[in-house]
Amino acid sequence: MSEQRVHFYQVGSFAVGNRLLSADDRTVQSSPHRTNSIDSGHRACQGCGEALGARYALDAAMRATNGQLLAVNATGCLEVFSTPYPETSWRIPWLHSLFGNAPAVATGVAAAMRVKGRSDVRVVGQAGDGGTVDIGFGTLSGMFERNDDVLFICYDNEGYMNTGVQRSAATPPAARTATTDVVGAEPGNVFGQGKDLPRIAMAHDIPYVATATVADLHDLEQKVERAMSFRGARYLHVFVPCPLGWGSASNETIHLARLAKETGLFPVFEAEYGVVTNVSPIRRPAPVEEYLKLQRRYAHLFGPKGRPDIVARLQGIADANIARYGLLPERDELDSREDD
Amino acid sequence: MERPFAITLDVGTSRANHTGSWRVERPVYVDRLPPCNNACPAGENIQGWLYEAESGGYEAAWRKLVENNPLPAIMGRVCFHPCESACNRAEVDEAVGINAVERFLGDTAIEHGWSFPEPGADTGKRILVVGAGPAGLSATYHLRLMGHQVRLVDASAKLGGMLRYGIPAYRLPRAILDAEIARIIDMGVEVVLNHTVHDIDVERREGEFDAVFLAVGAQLGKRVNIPAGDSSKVIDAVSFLHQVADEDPPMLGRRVVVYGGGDTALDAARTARRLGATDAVIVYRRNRDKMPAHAEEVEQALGEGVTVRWLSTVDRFESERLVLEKMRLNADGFPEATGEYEELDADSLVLALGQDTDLSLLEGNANVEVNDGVVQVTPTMMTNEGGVFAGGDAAPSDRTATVAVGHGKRAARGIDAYVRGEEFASGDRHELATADRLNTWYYADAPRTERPELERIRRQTNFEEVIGGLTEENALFEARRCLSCGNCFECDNCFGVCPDNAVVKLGAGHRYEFNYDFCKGCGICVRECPCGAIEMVPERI
Amino acid sequence: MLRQLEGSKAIAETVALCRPEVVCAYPISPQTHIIEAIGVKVKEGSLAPCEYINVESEFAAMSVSIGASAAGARAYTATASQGLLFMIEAVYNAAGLGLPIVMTLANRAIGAPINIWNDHSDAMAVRDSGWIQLFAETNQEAADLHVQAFRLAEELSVPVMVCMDGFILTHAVEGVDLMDQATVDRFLPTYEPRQVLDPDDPVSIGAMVGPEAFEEVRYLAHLRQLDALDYIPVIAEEFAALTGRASGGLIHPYRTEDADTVVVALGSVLGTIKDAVDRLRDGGQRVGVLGIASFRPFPIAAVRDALARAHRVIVVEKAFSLGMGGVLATDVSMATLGSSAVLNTVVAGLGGRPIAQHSIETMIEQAIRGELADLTFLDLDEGVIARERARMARTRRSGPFAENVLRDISQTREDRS
Amino acid sequence: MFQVRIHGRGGQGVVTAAELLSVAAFNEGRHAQAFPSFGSERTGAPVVSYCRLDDREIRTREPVMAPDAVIVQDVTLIHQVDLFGGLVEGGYVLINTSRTFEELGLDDLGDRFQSERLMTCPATELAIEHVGRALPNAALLGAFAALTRQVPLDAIGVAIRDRFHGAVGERNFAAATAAFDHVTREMEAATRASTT
Repeated sequence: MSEQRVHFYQVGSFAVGNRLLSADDRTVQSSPHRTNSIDSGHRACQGCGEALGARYALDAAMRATNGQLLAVNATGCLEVFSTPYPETSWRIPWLHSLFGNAPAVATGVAAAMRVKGRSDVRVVGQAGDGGTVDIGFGTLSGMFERNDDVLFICYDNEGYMNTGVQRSAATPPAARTATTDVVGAEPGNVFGQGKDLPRIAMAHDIPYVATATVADLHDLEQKVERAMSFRGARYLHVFVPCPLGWGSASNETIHLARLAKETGLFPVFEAEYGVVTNVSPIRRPAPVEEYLKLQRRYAHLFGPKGRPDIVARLQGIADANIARYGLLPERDELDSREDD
Repeated sequence: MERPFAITLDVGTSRANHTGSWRVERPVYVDRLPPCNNACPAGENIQGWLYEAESGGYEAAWRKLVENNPLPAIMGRVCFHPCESACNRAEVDEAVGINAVERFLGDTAIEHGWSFPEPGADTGKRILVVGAGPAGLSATYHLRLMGHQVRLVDASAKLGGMLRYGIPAYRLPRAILDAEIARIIDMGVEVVLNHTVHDIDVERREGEFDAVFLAVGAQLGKRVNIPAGDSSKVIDAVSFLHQVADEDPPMLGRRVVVYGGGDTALDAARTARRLGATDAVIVYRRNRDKMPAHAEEVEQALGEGVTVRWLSTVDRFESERLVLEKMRLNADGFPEATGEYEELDADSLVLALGQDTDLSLLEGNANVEVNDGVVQVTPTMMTNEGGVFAGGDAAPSDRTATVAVGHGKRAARGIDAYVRGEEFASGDRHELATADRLNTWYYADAPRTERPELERIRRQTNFEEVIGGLTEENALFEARRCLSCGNCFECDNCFGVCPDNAVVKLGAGHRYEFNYDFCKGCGICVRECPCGAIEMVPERI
Repeated sequence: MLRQLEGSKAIAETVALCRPEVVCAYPISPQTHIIEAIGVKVKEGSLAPCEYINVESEFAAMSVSIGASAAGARAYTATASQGLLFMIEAVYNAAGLGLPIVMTLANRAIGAPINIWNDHSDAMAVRDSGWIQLFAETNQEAADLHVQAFRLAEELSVPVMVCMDGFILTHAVEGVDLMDQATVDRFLPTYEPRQVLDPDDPVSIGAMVGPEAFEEVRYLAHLRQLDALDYIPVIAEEFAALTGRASGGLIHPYRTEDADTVVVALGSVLGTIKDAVDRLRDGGQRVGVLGIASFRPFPIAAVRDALARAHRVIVVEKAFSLGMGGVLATDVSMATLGSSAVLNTVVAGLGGRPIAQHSIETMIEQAIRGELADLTFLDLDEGVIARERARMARTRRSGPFAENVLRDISQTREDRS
Repeated sequence: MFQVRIHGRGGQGVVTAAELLSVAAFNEGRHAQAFPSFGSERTGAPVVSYCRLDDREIRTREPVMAPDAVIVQDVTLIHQVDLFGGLVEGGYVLINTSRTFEELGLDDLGDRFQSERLMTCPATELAIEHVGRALPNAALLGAFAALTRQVPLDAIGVAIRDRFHGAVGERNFAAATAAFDHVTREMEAATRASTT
């Protein structure tokens, strides 16, 4: 939850802007002078959450670093749709090397800056969930373990979308992907697998780990800002819905991200040096169905041949998250927070 | 620096790639009609003036408000605010306290002495307004703004009509009433008081008026035939309240029964309490759910010690003894007599059974059509007689002050068109900004601010105003609870949520526009617009 | 200063003189002594400013180097064998991006069967990656090549791999004339990148290039390799003028002027071959040696000239392409195309198998007599091969032949003793 | 060219011995090449190192297959490893032991090689005495210098001191000197025995 205090105004800090706030308190995205780190003309799908998340995060990082930012990108949708020759959408210095090595490349860039005494120049590494939790995991863990001065951002859309929607270790149970089809007794991705990277990152005791979604811009930007206040390895896991891979309407991207958080399926929190320091409480609790039903990848769970048993298991996952992170605080506690 | 071919690219070059060609639907900014505006009988642009108030621009807000209604301090007290009933915010938490903000703006305007804009350039047209109640005052105001000359005549000694003679001072302090009326009169109005118009045609001809607006109100209390002893004190509520307003209250005794279930009945009962009645009992033939009076009025009355005999009719009134017949509701909800009777001690009986309009001044005119005791009018409030307009309680409608104010405005527009020899054309109404168009997630949680109420004990003994005003802080808070339904309030959401950076921010007050070169038509801006001010329309393919 | 020291140490000392700014490595035999020694220098502060990064894999090592180089830092790493294969994706990437990284490859065989000893299979595996591959004959040359490699890499914006035989060179203690800092500085200017990540001049590096331009990109990379063919001799000459040492260059001919038979080889085996050639010369044979110093780019014209007089060319190589034959020999055959020279391929020294001077001499004599097969495996134990093939023919579940061979050889030894 | 093969076990300083020998020769202005038997042997396993000494450039990279001298640091290897394989006619053998060739069961060596070039030296004992640790390599280098006269003892000393600084270097050199003296005495005794 944003620590920024907003004098009550219509949309508080939920919307992108707020005409009555001072410029300093507004989101970077509300400014016509934002960097537009990733600019128009990119070839992302309609309603792409990753394009959005990347602009949000990098523009915030650009503000936090006063424009002294270098970005390293893993292979994936973000890379492919942003830099097909002869056009690039990036407005910041940007380097793409490989799928699995973005964290290490970022380490190298950071090392170069350190050796050149450019402590003002900061480095961001970024990848999708495949490049982070799967193929890039080794280099990421190495980067964490050495506490290299890199903010690594994972744009998590829960699968290999660039290659045609295959399962990754971030694909949730029951979700349909091209490699976890909705056939057999346990349709979709199996339960009991997958990798919770934010928690793994925390286990490295790095200075800062946070999760965020494209549905709460103030929160996301504040986390980028916070991340940039640390030296050393930092990790930001941003939830970015994918209309193509999830079979959702292109206009539902942000709504889905919001529901993922409000159902408890995607806990939004911050941790410093391995300890959770802050969680974003659920504001309007919603059952998982509300989230699942908007996505074709879960269509097999509903309708006449639906699988309420599987939906219940997914609700169980959400409930476990709610319990683990305390996502549903006592109402009066929530109220006092709002009063701030 | 010589850069490697193809693998290294100059920044921002993708702007050459116009992804707008992918689009099959395009987002378009729209203004939708907010439900409050839609519900306001006076046609106020409520969302519009709340928007100004949100930023503390109270004068701008007031000016936007009085574009449609010149009596905000009054309406902020007496209006039964259908706007709030329609308010979409009720779906989030509670309706915005529009009425309270209106009163705040009205009071602030009086406090600061803000005046109306200069009247328009003189058109040379002369308009007669008959009746200085809310309809007449409203018409006068609008006509003056349009540059017409107005003669305002009224049979009473003071201006205000039912605002003064029908609404007790504890609901509408006289200083407020006088101040807002004075502001209208200060626009240059010829006022003629204590003047009863007996024949409208004569009056119009002799005064060489180009048009006439009849706003004579409904001043006649309805009477029913209730057998009553000679000594029994029976009075109609309209007369009762009028006499109180003239500071000549009738002697009703300690036990007062009011017969009827409308707001007037409540006004009468509450007034009686203030005049010293220990028992103020309302007799009403149906139950509370069916009572036409506004719930908050009922609540306040009960709070002041007024009691109600539900499902009862007055059968007869015999020397300090009222005989009531018990009623029951049939399957259709209509009351039926039961044949059971009970008695009630009473010193006087006040009849609040409705009002009629005195239309004797039209008797000489065959063209003006009168049905059910009210004048039939067109949408611009014109009767069948050219140049003769009617409104307020004299025309068919809900008989509220706000409706009357709205009639005054519409009549003024109609009159203006008439005297110019034109047809009045109202603009196209925007599509209604219904709740389903909104994305209420974005609005901060904020329960409404209640206005303070006068302590109960003081309400039973004097005519001090019962409902207080909002402090500035509260008014600001309340204004900011407005969802701005259907109208962009520049929250930057569309600008921020576009994955293709295809929204252009035009600067404060100028909203946004789409850059269709890059908009892929994903529709996120529409889905995430809090107030529903964007819609998708199919591209022509 | 001439010093008697281990090859790895000589490399570490020399690399340090080149003022690398980021050194990143993951340990693998036989490269370890190099990176250990550089690590000490960074830690003690004698190599500064320099960031030394211990990474979790070779893949990360090359990736860190990529990032550092793209950000404008002089980057160095070292690896061998499996490590090179583990980083191979990044190896190609570094070349594709034109990043002037210098890497020492302590040549070692590739498993399975796992084998830590020297051959050239690893270098051959990245032959087509776009890296310049220089082969050192001695530790002196290996050290010198590193200085030239940085110059070459940064001048052409292309990565350079200095290949030196694992253990045979890396672990050999011999005399090496180490350069001094001033001389290195005179030869190697400060790194001025051709492209760099810079907040003040942002670019996107590493675009996705489709069919419309990929071929051009590749061809341009090829041209850059051809440019290197021109440039390598230039800097070798400059280096020679500065140090008096003929390290580097494209090729190293030895007694080829009047040679009927020329043996072509890469790396440290050239010394042994030279001794053999001297012996044969003493016996009246007109034999010469051609060392290939630059394997990629392959100096086809220089090789053609050097072999113009030869009637017989014997390519001795420590790697081969399974199912085909010699790798270096294939390249050499392109240089001898059209000539009447007979070409023999001799595969030797795989997995650290010692290459004896005696075997070389015997092989050359056989070749001269026309008795050498087109593709010969030096000192191959034919008996083991025959027995294992027979066994495999007999038994369906014959097991992994690597282990069978080991069992067979130890059995044979016991039988003999 | 003079080629040396040193046998020992991992951890006994076999590789260092070859290196020191090469440095000693280098310090004398000679060409030298030292290298280990490249392997992944661990402490205790049999290991071999080599050293070539020459007055001209050493180009060959083949393992030493026909050594001019064999140094055995650990006699327990005698029946495990072919210690004397390839040793040239007239080659030297230096064994770290306080026993005799006969006691070691190596009497037949005298038949194959020149007996005055077969030498034992209690290098481990000397190391314990002078260095305080059972590391016989420095002592054996002293013995080697005395036996083969390929490098002077002083050059060995420079190499040792270059490698081991301060007291450690001095103690190692003391061990080397003691071994040198021991071998010199043994050789003089043998000479006296043969001439009488």
